[in-house]
Amino acid sequence: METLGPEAWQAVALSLRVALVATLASVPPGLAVAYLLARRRFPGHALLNGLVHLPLILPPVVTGYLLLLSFGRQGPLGALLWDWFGVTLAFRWTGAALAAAIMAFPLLVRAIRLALEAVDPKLEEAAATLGASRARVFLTITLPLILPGLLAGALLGFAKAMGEFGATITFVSNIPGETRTIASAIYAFLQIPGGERAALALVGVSVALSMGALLVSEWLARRVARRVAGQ
Amino acid sequence: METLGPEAWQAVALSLRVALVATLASVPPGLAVAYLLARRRFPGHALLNGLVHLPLILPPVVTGYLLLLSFGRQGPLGALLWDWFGVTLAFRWTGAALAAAIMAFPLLVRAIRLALEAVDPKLEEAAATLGASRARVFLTITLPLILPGLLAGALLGFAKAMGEFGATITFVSNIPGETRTIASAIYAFLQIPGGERAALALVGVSVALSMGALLVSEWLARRVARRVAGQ
Amino acid sequence: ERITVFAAASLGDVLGAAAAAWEEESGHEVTLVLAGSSTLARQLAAGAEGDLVVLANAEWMAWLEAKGALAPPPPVTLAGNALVLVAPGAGGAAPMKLTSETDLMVRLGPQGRLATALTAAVPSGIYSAQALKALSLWEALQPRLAETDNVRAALALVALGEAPLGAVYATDARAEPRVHVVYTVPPETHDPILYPAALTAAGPAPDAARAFLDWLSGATGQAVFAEHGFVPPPR
Amino acid sequence: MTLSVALRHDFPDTALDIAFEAPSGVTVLFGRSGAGKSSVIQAIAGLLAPDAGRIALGPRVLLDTEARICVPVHRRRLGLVFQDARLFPHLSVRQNLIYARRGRGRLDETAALLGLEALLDRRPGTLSGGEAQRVAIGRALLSEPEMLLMDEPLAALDGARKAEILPYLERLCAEAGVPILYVSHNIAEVARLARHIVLIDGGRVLKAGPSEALLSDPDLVHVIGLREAGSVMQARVRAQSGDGLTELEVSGGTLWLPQIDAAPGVSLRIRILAQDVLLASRRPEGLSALNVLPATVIAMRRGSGPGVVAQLRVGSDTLLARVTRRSAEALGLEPGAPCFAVLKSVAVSPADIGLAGPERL
Amino acid sequence: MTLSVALRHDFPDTALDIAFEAPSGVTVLFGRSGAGKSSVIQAIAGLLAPDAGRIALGPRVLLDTEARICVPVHRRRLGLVFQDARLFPHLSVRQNLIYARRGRGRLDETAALLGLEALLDRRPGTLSGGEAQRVAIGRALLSEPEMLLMDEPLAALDGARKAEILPYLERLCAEAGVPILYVSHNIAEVARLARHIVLIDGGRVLKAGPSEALLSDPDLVHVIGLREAGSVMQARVRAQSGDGLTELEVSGGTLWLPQIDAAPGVSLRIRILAQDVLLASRRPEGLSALNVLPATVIAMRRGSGPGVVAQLRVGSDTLLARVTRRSAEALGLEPGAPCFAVLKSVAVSPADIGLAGPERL
Ligand SMILES: Nc1ncnc2c1ncn2[C@@H]1O[C@H](COP(=O)(O)OP(=O)(O)OP(=O)(O)O)[C@@H](O)[C@H]1O
Ligand SMILES: Nc1ncnc2c1ncn2[C@@H]1O[C@H](COP(=O)(O)OP(=O)(O)OP(=O)(O)O)[C@@H](O)[C@H]1O
Ligand code: MOO
Ligand SMILES: [Mg+2]
Ligand SMILES: [Mg+2]
Repeated sequence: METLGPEAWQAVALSLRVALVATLASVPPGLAVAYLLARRRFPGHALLNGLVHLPLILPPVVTGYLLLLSFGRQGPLGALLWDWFGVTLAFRWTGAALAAAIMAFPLLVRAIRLALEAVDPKLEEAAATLGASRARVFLTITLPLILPGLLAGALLGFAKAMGEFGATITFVSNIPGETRTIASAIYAFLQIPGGERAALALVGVSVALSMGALLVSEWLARRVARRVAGQ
Repeated sequence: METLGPEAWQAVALSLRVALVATLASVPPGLAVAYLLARRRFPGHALLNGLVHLPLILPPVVTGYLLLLSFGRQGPLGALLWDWFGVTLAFRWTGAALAAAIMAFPLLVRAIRLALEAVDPKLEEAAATLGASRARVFLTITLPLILPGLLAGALLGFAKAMGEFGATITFVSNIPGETRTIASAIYAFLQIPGGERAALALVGVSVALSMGALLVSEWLARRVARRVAGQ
Repeated sequence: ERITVFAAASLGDVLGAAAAAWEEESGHEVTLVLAGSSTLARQLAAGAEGDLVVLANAEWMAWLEAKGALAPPPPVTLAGNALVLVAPGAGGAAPMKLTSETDLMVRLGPQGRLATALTAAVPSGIYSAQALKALSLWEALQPRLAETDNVRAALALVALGEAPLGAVYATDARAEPRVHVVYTVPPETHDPILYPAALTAAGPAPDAARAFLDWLSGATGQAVFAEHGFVPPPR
Repeated sequence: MTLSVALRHDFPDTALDIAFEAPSGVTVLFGRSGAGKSSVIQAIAGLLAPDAGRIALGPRVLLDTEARICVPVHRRRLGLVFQDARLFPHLSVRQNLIYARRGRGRLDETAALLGLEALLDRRPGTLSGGEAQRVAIGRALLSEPEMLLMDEPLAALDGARKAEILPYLERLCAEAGVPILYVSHNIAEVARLARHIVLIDGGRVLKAGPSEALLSDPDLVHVIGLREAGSVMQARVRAQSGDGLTELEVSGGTLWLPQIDAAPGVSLRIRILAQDVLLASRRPEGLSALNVLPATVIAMRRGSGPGVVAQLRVGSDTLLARVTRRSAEALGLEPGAPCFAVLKSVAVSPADIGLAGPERL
Repeated sequence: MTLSVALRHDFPDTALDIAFEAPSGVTVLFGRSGAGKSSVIQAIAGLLAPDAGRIALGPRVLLDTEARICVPVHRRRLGLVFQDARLFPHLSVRQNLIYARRGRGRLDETAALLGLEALLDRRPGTLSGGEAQRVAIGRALLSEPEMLLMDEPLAALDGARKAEILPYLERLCAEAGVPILYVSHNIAEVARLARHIVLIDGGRVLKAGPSEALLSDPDLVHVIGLREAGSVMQARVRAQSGDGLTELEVSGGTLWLPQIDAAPGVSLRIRILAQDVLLASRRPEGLSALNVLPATVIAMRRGSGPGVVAQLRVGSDTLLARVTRRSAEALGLEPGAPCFAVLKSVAVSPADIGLAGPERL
C-alpha cells in the first residue's frame, strides 16, 4: 500500500479504535434493550422500539445533525456531560464512537433480539427450578445460548461502524487524528481532483480489516453454535 | 404538514415505492443467500459472506460509485441488462430500488440467517421421514419457522431503504419524480441555510411511515411467533 | 503554534499545498478539517474549535457572520472559479458554442442528462441553474438534469460516460483526464463563484490564523490557487 | 412435611380443578394421558400460574391467589424432573448435574447411582434418550430440594436401570425425609413407591388416599388395570434362611420370599398382585408354592369379564385375588367362606417390596 | 419383506457394530439405555450416516456404503416415530397428522384410534406429553410407510391407551403387511408384539431370533429380567364357552383363558410368564387354577438368587417356570422328572395374546 501516507494510516488506526469501542460499548445497552423488547411488555415498548430503529430510518446526516444538536457543546446533553463529568464528545473520537454506536445500534439490537426470541423458555424455567435467580438464569443459560446472535450483531455493528460516514462527519467533523475515520478520509479524497486512487487504497484497507473481523466472527460463531447445539 | 409542497409529497410516494420494491425484491435472493450461508459449506463461502457485508463496510458513496461502475449504462452489467432485457437502471427509480436493496441486503440476510440457524434440524428430519422432498421441507417447515426472522429482516431492510441516501444519489442522482427520495430531499434542504425546517417536516413524514411499518411488522411477528411456538 | 482550518472539501488539495508551503515558511502547523460547507458552518456555530474557515459558499459565510461566529475583519475572498460544461472523453473536439437550446439538446441526445450538483442546494448547482436561466435553457433542460449531492459526483457521471454533459467547476474539469471542457459558462450569467475565508470568534490561535489568512490573500498564497486553476477573486 | 394443593385453572378446551394433600413419603399422581398430571406439577413448581389456588409445603405458602402470594420459581426449592429432559445444551453433563450448586459434594455418588460416570464430559446433544433422562434426574437430586416433583422420570429407562434408581428414591424419601410427588403410568412403580396415591381424571381428583387402600380397592380395579390390581401388606422381617429366602411375619401367618436385604425386625410393605394369588378350598400339597395363608372371603366383585375379584381377610390385612367365575363357583367362594390363599414366593419381585417409611413403624 | 441391516459406526466414545435381519411382522429392538437402539433406527431412516454398512428393505437397497448407494431420507418410505414426539410446532394437530399427504382418507379413523378427535385443531405446544406422542404415532401411521420404525412409541402412554394401540399395530402388521421395527423397554409390549427379537447391548447384537425362542431361553432370563421371563406357546381356538372363557388347544392339552375374540380355528401366540406357572408333583385339586398340564422337566437352571428356572416340555412346546430352590427340592424336580404345570387363567392378560401372523399359520 504505497499509496497510503501516514495520514491515511492514522485514519485506519482511528477507524479501528472507533469501531471497536463503539461495538464493545454498545453491547451491554444493546443486550438490555433487546431483552426489554423481546421479553417484556410495557407501555413505552413501541416507542423504545421506534427509537432504536431511528438511526436506520433517518438519513445519516440527519442523525448526525441531531447528535450535534444534543451532544454538541451547546446541546443540552452535551452541556450536561460536560458539567457533570467533564466529558466532551463533540469533535472528539469519542463522539465518533458514539455516532458509530448509534448507527450500529439497531443492527445489534435486532440480532440479539432474534437470538433471544429463539431461546427455549423451557430451559430458563428448568434453571429457575434449580434455584437460579433471574440474573443467574440470564448469565448462565440465556447469555450463552444467544452468544451466536450476539456475535453476529457485534459483527454487523463493527462493519457498520467501519463504514459509517454521514452521521460521523456531521456530528464530529473530519479532524485528522481525532475524527477523520477511513470513511471520512475516503470522502475527502473523493472531493479533490485525482483523489480516487488514494480513496481506493483506503477502501481496500477497510475491506480487508472488515473481512478479517468477519472471518474471526464466523469462526467464533461456529464454535459457539456447536456448543449451543449441545455437541 | 403545511410545510410540505407537492414535490415533497412526490418524494414521499417515491420513497415508499422504492423501499417497498427494494424490500420485496430482495427477500427471495436474501433467503437464498442466507440459506447457502447458514446451511452449506462450499469453497466460496467466505467470499459470498464478505460480498454480502460489503455495503455495510463501505461508505455509501463508494457503494454508489461501484454501482455506477457496474450498472451504469457504460458498466458491464448495465450494458448486459440493456442488451438482453432492454432494462436500464441508471437515473431510474428502479436503480434507486437496487441501491436501497443492496444497502439493506446485509441486514436482511443476517436476520434470515440467524433465524435459519435457530431452526431445529430435527423437525426438518422428521418432515423428510414423512416423505417430504427438500423443497417441500423448506416450504412447509423451514420457511414458516423462520418467518419471524424474515419479517424482522424485511423491516430492517425497509427502514434502511427509507433512510438510504449516499449510495442512491451517487448511483441514480436526484431526479424529481424518478429518483428524488425523501432522504435526498432532506439532504438538499440541509444544504441551504434555513432549510432545517423543511427538512424536519420531511423527517417527520419519514419517521411516521417507518414507525407504521415497524408497528405492523411487530404485530405480524408476534402473531407468527405465537404460531411458531406452537400455541 | 497549530491552527485548525475548517475548509470546504473541494479545497482540500489546494489548501493542503498552501498549508504545506506556509508551514515551511512560518513554522506553524495547520490541521485541515474538510467537509461540506453546510456541515462546517453548523459545526462552527455549535462551538467547533476552528481558527479559520474557508467555504465554497458565500451564503453559509453570511449565515456564520449573522450567528456571530466570526471575528473581524470581515470575510475576505481568497479565490474565484469558473463554471464549465464538460463532456466525456479526452477531448480534441472543438469547443462548442452555446447559442440556442437545440445545440445542448442535440449533445444530450434523446435520453442523456446534464449532470449538475443539486440546483437548489449545492453551490455549483445553484450557479448552473442561474446560468441556464440566464441562457433561457432552464425550461427545456430542467427535466433533463441529473442532480448529485456534490459537484464531484456530477463530474464522475460525466467521466464514466453516464451523462453526456456536466456542469462543473473549471478546477475539477482541469484535473480529470476522462473529460474535456466543451463550454465555459459566461461568468455574467451567474453569481460570482467565490471562496470566502474568515477568522472565527472562538478560535484558540487567532494570531497565527490571521497570519495564514493574510498569507493566503498575499501573492504566494494566490500563486498556489492559480496553480490549481482557480481564478483570482474579483477586486 | 405435607404438601397441600388446591387449584383451579381453565385451559381453552379443558379445565383443572384439583385439590389434594401429599403427606410425607412418596405420593403418586396417577391418571391417563391428558388427565392433568403435568399441569399440576407445573403449578406446584410455579411454572404455571393457575387462575386460582393455594399451594403450601408444610408451613411455607408457595401460592395463594387470594392473598396474592406467589413465591418465584427459584425460591420454591422444589426439584423438578420434567417429562422431557430439558438439559442445558451448552453445558456438559457434569455442569448440568452441578448446576444447582448445592449438592456438588455428592456428584460422584449420584453419577454412579445413575450410571453417568462415563458421560460426565459429554454434551447433552449426544446422549441417548434414557441417558438424558438420567442426567435430568441427577440434576434434580443434586439440587437438594425440599421436595422432589418427578414427571414420569423413568419412562425412558429399562427395567434394570429402574430397579437401581427406585430403591434410591425410596431411601432418599425415608432417610433424608424428602417428600416426592411422582407422576407415573407404570403401576408397578406406583405400587412400589407410593405411600399415597392421587388418581386424576379429566382434570379432577377421582380418588386419593393411602396406597394400600387404593390399590386394594376393588372399585378401582378398572382404573388401575386388571392385571395390576393388588394389595399391599405390612410385614416384618423375622429371619434370613440359608437358601436365599427371607422369612416374614404378616398378620395372617408366615411368608417366605426371595431374599430381602433387611435386618430382622425391619418393617416392609409388600405388594401382592391379585392375579398372583390362587385360592384353594383345602390346604394344597405337593405344590411349588411355599406360602399358604388361611383366609376368609369378605366380598366377591364381578367385572365385565370372566373373572371375579375376591377380597379376602388374611389376619388383619386385606388381600385381593383374581380368579375365574368358573373356579369361584367350583370352590364355593362367597362372602364368609373360608379358604386358603396360595402365593408363589417368586411372584413377589424386589420391585414389589418397599421400605415402610420411618413414620409408619 | 425382510429388512436386513448391517452397519458399523464410531461415536467419539462408543461404537456400533450391528447386523440383523428383520423378517415380516414385528421385530423388537430390545436393550438397555444407551445400547444403540435409537442409533440403529436413525441409520435405517437415513438420519445417521454410518461409517460403513448396508441396509436393504426387501429388494430395495437403502444404503450401501461400498456401492455408494444412499437413498435420501424422503425416498425411503419408512414411517418413523421418534423417541421425542418432534411435532411441527407451527401446524395444528390435524396438519401434523396429514403432513405426509398420503393417508388423508384415514385421518378420522386414525384420530379415533388414538383418541385425538378433540385435539385436531390444537397446536402441539398445548398438548400433554402423551397426547403429543399419540399425534406422532398417528403422523407416522398416516404416511402409509412400507415399514414402521418406532422408537419407544408408547413409553409416555398409560396402560389403557397402550391396550388400544397395540392391537391396531398388530393388525396393521398382519393385515396390511407393514413390517414394524419397534424399540421398547417394556417386555410386556415386546412379548405381545414381537415375532422377532434383536437384543442389543453396548452397540452389538447380543442375540437375535424368533421371540418364542428368545423369551423362553433361560440363558437370557437375566437380560430380559427375572420377572418378565416366560415362554410363548402356539395355540388354536377350539370354542367359546358361555362363562366368558375361551377353550384353546395347545400341543400339551387344553387351556381355558379369559375370552379371546377369535373364531374357532384361529392360531394364536400366548405368552406365559415363568413366574405365573406353579409346579405340582401330583395333579392338584380344589384349586382356583383351571389349567393343569402334564409336563416333563427338561432342565433346571439356577440363577444367583433363591429361584431356579425350570424348562419344561409340555406337548411339543417349551414352558418356563420359576420356583424357589426349596420347592424344587421338596418336589424332586430334576431333568426327566414328570410333573404338572399349573396356570391360572387370569394370569394371561389380553396383552399377552397376539395373533399369529398369517405367514405362520
Ligand atoms: N453424537 C453422538 N456422540 C457421541 N455419542 C453418541 C452420539 N449419539 C449417540 N451416542 C452414544 O451412543 C450410544 C447409543 O445411543 P442410542 O441413542 O442409540 O441409545 P438407545 O439404545 O436408543 O438408548 P435409550 O434407550 O436411552 O434411548 C449411547 O451411549 C450414546 O451416548
Ligand atoms: N396451554 C394449553 N392450552 C390448552 N390445553 C392445554 C394446555 N396445556 C395443557 N392443556 C391440556 O390440559 C390437559 C392436561 O395436560 P397435562 O399435560 O397436565 O396432562 P398429563 O396428565 O401430564 O398427560 P400425559 O400423561 O399425556 O403427559 C391436556 O388435555 C392438555 O391438552
Ligand atoms: O465544497 Mo461543497 O459545499 O461540497 O460544494
Ligand atoms: Mg404429562
Ligand atoms: Mg433411544
